[in-house]
Amino acid sequence: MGLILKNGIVFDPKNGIRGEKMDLFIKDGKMVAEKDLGKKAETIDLAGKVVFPGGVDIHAHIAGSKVNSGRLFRPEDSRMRTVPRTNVTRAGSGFSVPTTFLTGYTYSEMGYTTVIEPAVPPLKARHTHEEFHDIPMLDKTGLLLLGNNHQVIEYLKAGDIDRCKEWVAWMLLATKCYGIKCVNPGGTASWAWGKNVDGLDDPCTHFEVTPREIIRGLVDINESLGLPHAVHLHCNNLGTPGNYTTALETIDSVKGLTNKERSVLHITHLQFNGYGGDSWRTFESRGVELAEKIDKTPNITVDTGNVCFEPTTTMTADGPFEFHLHQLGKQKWINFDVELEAGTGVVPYEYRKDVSVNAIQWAVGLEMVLALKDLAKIHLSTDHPNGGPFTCYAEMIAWLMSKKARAETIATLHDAVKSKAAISDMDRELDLFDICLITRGTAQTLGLANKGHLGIGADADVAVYDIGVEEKDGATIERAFRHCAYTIKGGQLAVKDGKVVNAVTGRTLWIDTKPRTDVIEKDLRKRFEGYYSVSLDNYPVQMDYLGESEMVMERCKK
Amino acid sequence: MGFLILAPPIKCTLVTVRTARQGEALEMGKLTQEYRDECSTVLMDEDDMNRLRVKEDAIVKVTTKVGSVELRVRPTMNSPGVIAVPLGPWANALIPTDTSHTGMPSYKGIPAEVSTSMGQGITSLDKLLGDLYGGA
Amino acid sequence: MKILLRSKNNVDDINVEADGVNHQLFGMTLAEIKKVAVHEGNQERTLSDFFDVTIEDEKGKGRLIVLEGDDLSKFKRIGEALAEGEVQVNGDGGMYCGYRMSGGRIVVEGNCDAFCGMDMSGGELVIKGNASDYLGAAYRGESAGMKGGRITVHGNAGVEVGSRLAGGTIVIKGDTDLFTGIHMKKGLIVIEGTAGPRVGAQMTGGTIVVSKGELMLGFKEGGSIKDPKIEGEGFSGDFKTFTGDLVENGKGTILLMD
Amino acid sequence: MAEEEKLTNIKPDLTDVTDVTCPFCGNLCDDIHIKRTGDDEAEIYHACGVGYFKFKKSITKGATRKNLLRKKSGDKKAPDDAFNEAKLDACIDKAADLLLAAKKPVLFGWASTSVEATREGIALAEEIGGVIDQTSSVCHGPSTLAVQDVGISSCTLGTVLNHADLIIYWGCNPSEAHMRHMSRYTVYPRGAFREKGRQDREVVVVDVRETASTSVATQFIKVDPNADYELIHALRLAMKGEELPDEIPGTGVIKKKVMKLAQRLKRSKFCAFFFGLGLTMTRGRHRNIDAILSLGAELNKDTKVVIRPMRGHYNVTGAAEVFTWQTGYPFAVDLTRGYARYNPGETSLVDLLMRDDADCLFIVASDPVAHLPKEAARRFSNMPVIVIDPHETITSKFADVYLPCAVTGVEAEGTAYRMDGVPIRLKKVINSDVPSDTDIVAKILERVKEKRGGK
Repeated sequence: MGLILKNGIVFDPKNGIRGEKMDLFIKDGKMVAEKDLGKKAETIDLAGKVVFPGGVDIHAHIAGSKVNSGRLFRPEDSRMRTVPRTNVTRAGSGFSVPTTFLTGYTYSEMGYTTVIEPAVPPLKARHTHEEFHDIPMLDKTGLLLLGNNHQVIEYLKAGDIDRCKEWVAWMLLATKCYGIKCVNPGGTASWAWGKNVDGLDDPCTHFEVTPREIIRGLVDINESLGLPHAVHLHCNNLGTPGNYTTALETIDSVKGLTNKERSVLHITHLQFNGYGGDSWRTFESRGVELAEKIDKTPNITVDTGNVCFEPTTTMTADGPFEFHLHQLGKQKWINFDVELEAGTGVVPYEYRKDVSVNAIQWAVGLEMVLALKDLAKIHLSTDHPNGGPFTCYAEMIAWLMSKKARAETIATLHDAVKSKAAISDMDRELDLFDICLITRGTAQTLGLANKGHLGIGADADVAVYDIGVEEKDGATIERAFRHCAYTIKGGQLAVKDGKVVNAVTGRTLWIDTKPRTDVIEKDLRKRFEGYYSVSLDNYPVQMDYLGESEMVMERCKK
Repeated sequence: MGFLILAPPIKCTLVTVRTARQGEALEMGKLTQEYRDECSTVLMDEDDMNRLRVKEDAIVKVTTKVGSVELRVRPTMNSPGVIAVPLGPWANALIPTDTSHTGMPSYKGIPAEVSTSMGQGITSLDKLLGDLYGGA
Repeated sequence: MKILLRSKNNVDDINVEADGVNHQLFGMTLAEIKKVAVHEGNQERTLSDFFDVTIEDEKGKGRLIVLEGDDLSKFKRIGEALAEGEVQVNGDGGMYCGYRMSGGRIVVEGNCDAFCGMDMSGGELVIKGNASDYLGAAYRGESAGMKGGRITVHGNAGVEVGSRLAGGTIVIKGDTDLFTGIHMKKGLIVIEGTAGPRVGAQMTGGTIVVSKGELMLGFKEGGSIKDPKIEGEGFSGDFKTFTGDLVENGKGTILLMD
Repeated sequence: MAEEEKLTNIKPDLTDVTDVTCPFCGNLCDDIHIKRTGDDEAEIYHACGVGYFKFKKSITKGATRKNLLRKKSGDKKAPDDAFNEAKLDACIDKAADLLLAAKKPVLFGWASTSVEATREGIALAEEIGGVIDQTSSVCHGPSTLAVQDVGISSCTLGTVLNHADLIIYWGCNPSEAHMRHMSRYTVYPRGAFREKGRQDREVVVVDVRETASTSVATQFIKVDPNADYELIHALRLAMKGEELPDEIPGTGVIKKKVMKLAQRLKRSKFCAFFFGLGLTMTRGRHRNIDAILSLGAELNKDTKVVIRPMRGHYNVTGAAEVFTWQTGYPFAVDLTRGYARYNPGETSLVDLLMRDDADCLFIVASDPVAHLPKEAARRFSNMPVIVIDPHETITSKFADVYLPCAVTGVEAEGTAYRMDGVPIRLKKVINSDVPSDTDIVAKILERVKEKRGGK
């Protein structure tokens, strides 16, 4: 049966629609033209309500071994939020690291329909897929940690881009992941010896390859394989005073590399690399400088990694960073090195309004957006749960849309935010089109052609918010974006009045990279027979694990 | 044969353990003779055995505050004061249930006493299971 | 107002969770109190399924809930989140008595089961008999446990009394078991009997006053002190001062009676 | 077939299967080769003794496995002649009835079956409002409590293989409990940065007695029972440069030995600790683990140190993982009120039994009556018991309903997580005449839902 969404005020940046009252038609999970609707159709009247494409989150840690470690070692976080089962939904718990079911339900309640898990350690990809299986309501896929992969680094050191390319293709297919993730390139590899790198030209331990060489090499490979998404990079020196220079250098490091469709480098949670000063005492915001740099540089996109003032759980594949954080705050710490591939850390953290550094971090993330001219280049994230749980997006949107809401918050923050950040003087207020762009434009950056818009042929993922077009009241904005009037996922009504009414299944997205296995067979055998603790036969994730899936891209061999 | 001279009981600490043979027997089946044989064994320091005046394969009585069973003794080296019983129904009869509210009973480090047996033979599995019927 | 809950002594084995028995009852009518939900495993029941409920002195200023019966230890979570008024348990208290309480007073005439006074932030919990394990302790994984209030036990207490204590006072008139005050950060624990082994292990702050007991390595002996006063409480006698636990670079204090 | 799978050896016919994962211990060795030589014969290569027997027993089909129903439900006075053979459907029906009648059923086991089975188990527990616990609560549960308190610095076993120059086994005996641990992952293999294998590594064993594992050690420290906490505490002090007495009180260990170990730790470039039930089951329980994890964390300031519990049952780690991503907690999860709660000591099997705070037991892939303290095991006579296991067990003698199932990893596929959290596919190497436990639990869940009529 078809579905007619009538009289809504539609925003669809990709198709240039800026708040027009129009009707939308859905059939068999797709947006269709009215004439293709068929005879039977149900109508929902959306008069006075705002219609967005389903939200696409480009960077949220929602599944896999690192996320589950966060859940496992934080029973106190699970205790903070418990949701009983209902006739349609499973029970859930967790404030900053919710259980799989609750993750799906909560995102859906906020109008999100696609989420990218941005850090899959290859050896544990099967785990990520097992959790995907248990996340309802969402389409999802993973980005594969490759920036510290020993074989990749060795190939790059030898300048063997051809083999490296096939290795990357093989890894992506074996793990059924979607793109290349690179976390603190060289740094996490050094962490296997308890060390780190301190900048783009600091060679990593043992291999003596620089972060710059790794980034450049992976971008080359990404382009040559024609992958849908850019290289997704977590910069070096994350979370340290003065690190905005690393971000600027990193942006420059891919000069000359271009792609017509999308960026070649996506820098994630840039807020965490937006700091000036040379110590925690002199710590200050460089959000505005970063925004200017992004506006000037073609083929770069970023997501924000905003922070909000909630108790949360930090987790990254940046092993040395998490150790550093543990040393600073003496909170409990999980570290996990994955053989030949990656390393991760998890530490609980609470951003506090009365702590100067935290207040400035809050400003950095918002300034980056407010100072940026071309909002197609920036996407909203909290690097869930690092800057705060994804449930804070609604609050972020309120801050971006309302100067008054910002001023009210600033009044409760440590005074440093006034002198060490520009936010207090920023007047810009984003409108709904802008919000739609920074939360749905992600699909463009990800190369997801059927997502993030409502044109004919798009996936029928739709979010309906109960909000006035001119709304400026922070609390009202927050309430509207936290609890959707309706969410439609794959053409099915999933959420009504902010509550899940139908626990629909989501799909796992993957790409067929068609690796030329013959080129790397010798190296595969050497790695697996010598240094991996599992056999080559047992490494690839079988298609069985994907459940409902969709192949988004097939590699064209030239 | 002379008179049986009973040595005084030996105070020691009981640990339950996994042994390779018990693992193998477990996979063969808990109702097999191999499993019964392996799990009804106590490993005891050789010097302690000498003090108790028992030789390998003798039957000894092991007692803790919750019960006692008769087991076949086998010697181990250099573990004075520590006896080991493979995990299984015999060990269970010696383990207290207190968990100090952690979920975990003390399967290791239990004060115990080993004495010579008056010849009733190894406690049978049927007897041990029989004790469990009828509930608590 | 005095609310009398007389147990019907009809709890079979499954423990009953009575987390609704706290100050909220004072704002209710008799009929409402009777209907307060309690849980017997997966079955939702009402307070009146297990108690005869009566209200005495309805107009009186006092705010008191009295529980009577032989099987009170089968009722978990009595006085959970209590903020004001008094709860009197005329018998043994079940698990989590006074869990997360922030004010008011709970008196247990008999012994108490585990996890009593866990994550408490204010008020007073008095146990006239023995307390079990995890008295005034932190919930699993929580970095800070009890933050305020006072617990007094007339008898002995079990393991992990005041783990991760972050404020408030716990007084044990008898002995304690293993790990009293483990990981404690602030506040005061007083053991008038013998402290169990590993007292103060991994503590980083706060004070433990011990009459008898052996300290672990990791506590550096300082000077002696006579009739010390800590957190407003006075103690008479000569005490040796120890600082630790050095394994955590701790700055906690143990006062051991000479 | 996807390109990457061409390199692998998947053969649909089950006569010669390589890279089989062994479903016995937390090592989850995935290099077993099974070559069928007859209907119920096979050659089994690479497996340890226990693994060998596990495969051999499953391949050598014994008597037909039968579904059993107790003749007189509730009558558990005697072990013999108490059962009737029954149809699968009748057993499923009875199991559903018993679960529905219970106020606080406990679903226990899960460590020796697949994640897929456990997934169904959690859904069932949620549906009926029960407690779900796994063998971890009487195994490495204390390790989990300690991780929740102070965290853990850890890694996959391959990282140890490639990097470690110092291996410390504390309170465990891998030679008898995890037989290929040393040869596959830690002591003996050559690694990417340990090219000389054994010669590039030193081994320290700490235990209360000499075992088969202590003979491998470069240094063996014998500690008195129940004194591990004091010993680790002293080692932490030594690492901080604090003065120790000549003998560490209560441990039976002299200062010299502690200082020697401290020196070794300082010298090491990559040290891997492995600890076993010798720490979790003795006095202090999770606090022994707390101490060793705290030691490990702080050593990372100077060198690289990782720690791993030696998890026993082959998928005890996987059970914890799926428990955690579905409920937020790794074991001992109380779902009686429709949402998850967790507090081992209250919501764990032994405590529930000893408080008589349970009224039905649903046991999958575990034999608690054979492994619980006697007084706890006696409670199995007090209430209805449902057992799902490949073979009759000591616990099934106390069952009201017994349902045989396929041996996961031999007769049925599934997923298991190695002790270091690496998920590995369990293969099927022979066909089974009975359904998998995953299917049986799913059927019971379905029946329960039918009977409740969507209530």
